[in-house]
Amino acid sequence: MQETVKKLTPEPEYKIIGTRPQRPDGVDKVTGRARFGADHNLPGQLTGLVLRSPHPHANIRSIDVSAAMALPGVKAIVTRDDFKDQGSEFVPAGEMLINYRDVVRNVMARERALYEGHAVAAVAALSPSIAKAALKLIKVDYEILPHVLDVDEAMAPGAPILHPGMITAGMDPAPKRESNVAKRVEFALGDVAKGFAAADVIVERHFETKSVHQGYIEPHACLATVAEDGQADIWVSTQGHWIVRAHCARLLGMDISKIRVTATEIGGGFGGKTVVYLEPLALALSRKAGKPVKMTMSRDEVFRATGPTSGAKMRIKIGATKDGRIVACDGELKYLAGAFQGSPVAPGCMCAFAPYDVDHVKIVGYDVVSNRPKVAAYRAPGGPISGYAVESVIDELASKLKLDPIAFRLKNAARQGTKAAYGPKFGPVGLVESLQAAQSHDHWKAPLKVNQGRGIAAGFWFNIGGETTVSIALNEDGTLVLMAGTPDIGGLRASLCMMAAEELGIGMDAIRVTIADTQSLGYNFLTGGSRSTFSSGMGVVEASRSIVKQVCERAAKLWELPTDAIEYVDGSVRPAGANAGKHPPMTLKQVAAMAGKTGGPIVGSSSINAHGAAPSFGVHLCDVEVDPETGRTTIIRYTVIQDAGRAIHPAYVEGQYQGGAVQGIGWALNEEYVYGTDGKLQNAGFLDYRIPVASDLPMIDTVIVEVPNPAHPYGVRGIGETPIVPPMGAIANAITHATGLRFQSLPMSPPKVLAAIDAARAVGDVNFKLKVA
Amino acid sequence: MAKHHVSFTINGDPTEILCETHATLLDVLRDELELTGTKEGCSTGDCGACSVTVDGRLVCSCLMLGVEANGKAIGTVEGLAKGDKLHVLQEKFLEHHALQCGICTPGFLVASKALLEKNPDPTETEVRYWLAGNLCRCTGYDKIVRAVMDAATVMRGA
Amino acid sequence: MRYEAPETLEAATALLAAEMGIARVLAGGTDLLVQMKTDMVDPALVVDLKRIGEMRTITKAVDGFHIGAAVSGAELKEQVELKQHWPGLVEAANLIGSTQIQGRATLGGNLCNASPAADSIPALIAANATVSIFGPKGRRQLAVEDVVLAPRKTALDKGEFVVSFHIPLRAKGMGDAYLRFIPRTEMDIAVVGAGIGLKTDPSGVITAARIGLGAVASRPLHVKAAGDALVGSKLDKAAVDKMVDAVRAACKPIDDKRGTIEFRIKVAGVIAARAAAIAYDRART
Amino acid sequence: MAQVTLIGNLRQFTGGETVLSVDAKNVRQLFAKLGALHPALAPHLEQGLAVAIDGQIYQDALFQEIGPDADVHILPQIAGG
Repeated sequence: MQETVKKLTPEPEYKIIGTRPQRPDGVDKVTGRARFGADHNLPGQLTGLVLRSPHPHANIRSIDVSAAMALPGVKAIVTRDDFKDQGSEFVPAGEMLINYRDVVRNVMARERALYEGHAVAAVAALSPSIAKAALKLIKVDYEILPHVLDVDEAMAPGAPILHPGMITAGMDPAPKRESNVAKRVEFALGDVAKGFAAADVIVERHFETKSVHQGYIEPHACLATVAEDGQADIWVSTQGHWIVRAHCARLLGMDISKIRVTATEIGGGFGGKTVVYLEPLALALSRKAGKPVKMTMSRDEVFRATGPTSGAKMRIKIGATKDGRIVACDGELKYLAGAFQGSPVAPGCMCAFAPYDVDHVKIVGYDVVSNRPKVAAYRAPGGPISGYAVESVIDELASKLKLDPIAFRLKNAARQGTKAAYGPKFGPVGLVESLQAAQSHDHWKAPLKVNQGRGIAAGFWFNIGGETTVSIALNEDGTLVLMAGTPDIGGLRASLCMMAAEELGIGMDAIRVTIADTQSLGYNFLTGGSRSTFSSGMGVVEASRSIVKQVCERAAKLWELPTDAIEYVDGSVRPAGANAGKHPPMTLKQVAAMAGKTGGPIVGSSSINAHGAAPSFGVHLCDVEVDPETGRTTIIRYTVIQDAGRAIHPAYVEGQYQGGAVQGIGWALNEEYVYGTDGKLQNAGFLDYRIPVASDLPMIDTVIVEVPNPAHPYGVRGIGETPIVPPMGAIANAITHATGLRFQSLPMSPPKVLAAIDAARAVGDVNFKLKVA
Repeated sequence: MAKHHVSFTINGDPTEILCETHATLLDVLRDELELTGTKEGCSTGDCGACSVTVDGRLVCSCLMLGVEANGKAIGTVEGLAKGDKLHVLQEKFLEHHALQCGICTPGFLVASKALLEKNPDPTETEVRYWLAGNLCRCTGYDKIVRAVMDAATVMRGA
Repeated sequence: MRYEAPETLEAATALLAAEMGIARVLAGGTDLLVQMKTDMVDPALVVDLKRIGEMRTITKAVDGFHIGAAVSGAELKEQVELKQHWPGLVEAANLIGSTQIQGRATLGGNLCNASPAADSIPALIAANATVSIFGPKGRRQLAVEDVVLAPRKTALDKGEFVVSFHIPLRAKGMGDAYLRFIPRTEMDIAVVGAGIGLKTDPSGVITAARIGLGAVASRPLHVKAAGDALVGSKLDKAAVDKMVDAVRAACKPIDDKRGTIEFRIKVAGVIAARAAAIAYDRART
Repeated sequence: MAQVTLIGNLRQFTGGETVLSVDAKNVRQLFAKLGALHPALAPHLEQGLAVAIDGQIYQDALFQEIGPDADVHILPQIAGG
């Protein structure tokens, strides 16, 4: 099955945009030359290791490091005493708003250990074995407290309180009692009571999802060195090195200018590398020891101590008329935030009903803390959770109304001018086009065999822009150096290089792209929110156009013509209009060679806060086969259809679609954090945290729909987040159509599915339709 | 702590090192020899990022002691390209855009090379099962499988 | 930690017997190194057995196959004759972990790691395998089902280790199979495993059957009653149902991150029935 | 005058009012006027908000122009993974 691109608007004549060239960093990555977080070393470096709480909830009465410090080869130990406390203040840095009071406590426990794996101390020593031995010599006096893991338990009256004095925000009037509910959010449109009154059919269901991890293959790693004068360098695998700099400066009380952060190649992030864990510890240890400190997490630490996304409990209620108009949507979402507030419940609420044009919507969300690691962003944070629930209910409504699920969605699909369920009106968006592409796809019409079922679901993500700096320098031989500041996590260098080459009318080979460190370029917000191709791309276009303008000016000077009498075509300048042909064209190379004599170096730069990000809608089709005797689900066929605005490099767009879909397949079928009653994580490794492997999957077909974003010079929308929103709904719906049973809890793992099958058999459920061969 | 004198070849080159007993082959490659192309994703044999060949057999270098490498021929990703010529698999991974972040790529390449040496004409299913011990979280495996199948075709023709 | 790589059985035993601290044998290392990495064990001595010739070879004799305990899964798979005789056993051994794990993991290690979920043990039980054990008192034989006593506990005494496995030759009318249930298609530990060895007469009537189960009790089980249930039948539904009941009756599983008690009991029967069908087919061809 | 809709929790700082008409040429003026109108709202306008002007969402864009009859929504800022 080959991938296709659906061009829905007349295509401008591009030479490079839309082609599939090799990525500039490709050779480094297939030869082992590319250096990731753990691949950086400095002479004399120490190994840093973290002591982590074995208890999910405990007061830390005291920490005695004297014996550990006395061990030969131990050079520094840091604990809570080495980090100044931070006041409660919400700052937009990294993903969503963060509160430095919580950040300082998450990187190093203060009053309490709030989850198993919470950092309590860190050691720097001459070797990993000495550091490990030192950890065992640190004496921590814990007073064990009762813990709480589940959202309902955490919200129950009398639950153990994680943060004494925490009063739920967003309630009017404010509650008098402390609780584990950090925040209540509500989004409303119209009058849901009125909406439901007009409904002929109403479906209301409860859903549950489990915490799942981003599962990047590269564990967190960094190398830090702080000189005696306070100048610091840190190499780190991160989605945003300016964010690392900001957090570290704040937590360590250092000037921002003192810290240079170099983003190493990054081995996957998916949102999980937008926050700091090791970085402040490594800097603090290095500062204390006077030597470079390298820290890498084990896989076990990655699972226990870094951001999964929320598990949730939800109630979704949707009403529709007989003829298939959705008239009202109502929902309640309770998201687990982990040990500190900040679950993605607000975007979860805003995304939930976004694909549909509905007049009456109400959705309430709760951000609930519990004794689990603090959640971090994970691809379309919040969206996949509520999306799964909503798409399940939509499917059930379509069945009840005896409507084709695509026709039902088309009838209610958000389109240009639709007032989004979260308020504003949509500009041009591609949901209708994506649904139509699904309808006409041969996948939708292909026959199914016994015990197989087909599901469909739609999904949405906002996408963002944000602060961005890009610089392009014209070298003296006519080649160019392009510096961007958003880490390249999946082919960004290629798309930036393509946009620059397209603008400058030259080959990509002439441009070398670098992800600059924080000392070499102005501020950049992180790679996340599907912003890097959009925002850095905007910057690249602006910087390229500045180069073109300067080149024209230099030629104008040389030819003694007005600048507007010069045109730049295909990498050359030439006199235009009345002056056409007066001088032979000059290539970029020729202008570059003269740059020194015509005014100095030619550099184009762009410093912007990129606005105009546009949402991307996707539609997934999925066929499954369910084993009636074991409850095991096999994905038989999968198709992702999504609006990309415009695919700069279609292969990497397809890659995002495929990768997001497969992460969603894992989420739907097998991935979950499993805790014991002791509050400890039982599956902190890839053996029992079961991400999909190659043999679990078919090829993932893709259709790139292109409804250009008018706010971007090349029509780009962000595309990375949306592909993880529809899979859980699509798979749940497919399993429903295979079995005749509805599953309202993720993951739909074999024991759960088999239990439902057995229950259906026991009661003679008329809907049940699996057959044993 | 006594160190062991261990000698072996890496990508054909004779190599001698002093190795601590508990050091894994992965530790030796990355920390002693600074061959950081071989990646560490889990250290428990579950992700395949540290795949190397030992006397032609595909193994996880995290699950083998450095001392066990004595007298063996080790193959790593750094040995795939010959001079300035990439291996067909490397070319095909680039051509098919079979990587996003690239951390799993060295392991996939080493594993795929071992596959094609054993089975020059694998089916898609054989490729998927052979590579099941190599985790990729970015690509959904689609383009990786295509790249390996295409490389197999080219290598058979060569 | 000391590392030794002796070249004789006697030398290996002497090292293991003399060690006062924790001693571990190293064959493929795919379990041992993980346990060391995760601080489950911190041995004072590791004895690498891979330089002992008998442990690294597969021989076919008149009494059957002798498989060195330190032969890797990948090597096992390349033994065409063994595969012809005991395809189920080879398949089971090849289900242990990934291709990479196969490059190292051994039958001896899979047995002596003493996991109730080990894939090869039910298949070895089905194949009526015995193990040859070497120790300070010399050599002794043990039926494979008697080696594992409980999770992480074997019948081996201090200084003892498994040298080789003996598996009888497959007679005409015999067949074996091993199936397991895992949530994914690869890379998981068996939630349930079932190995079946059958002997049939020329008319297709089963004259003997051995059924081994994994991951349904604190150790791999030989369920005699389940095998007996098939004897005298041509694998008809009634006999299979009886066998499945016996399998389920023998299961004493736990609830854990890999599966529930109910699920394991149920699926043990399903997997055993499916494996029996394959084994029967193989016995008849 | 621009029609301004407050999305989400902001209504608790305006006594429940969610739709307001405000005469503002840009986002900064809008925030200033809203803050003056509802002092309890003022501190919440400083961080963490996005402004949608005729459907287009802006984050941190104080000088973004607001047309005379613009349809404005104030909503929580969006990030991503």
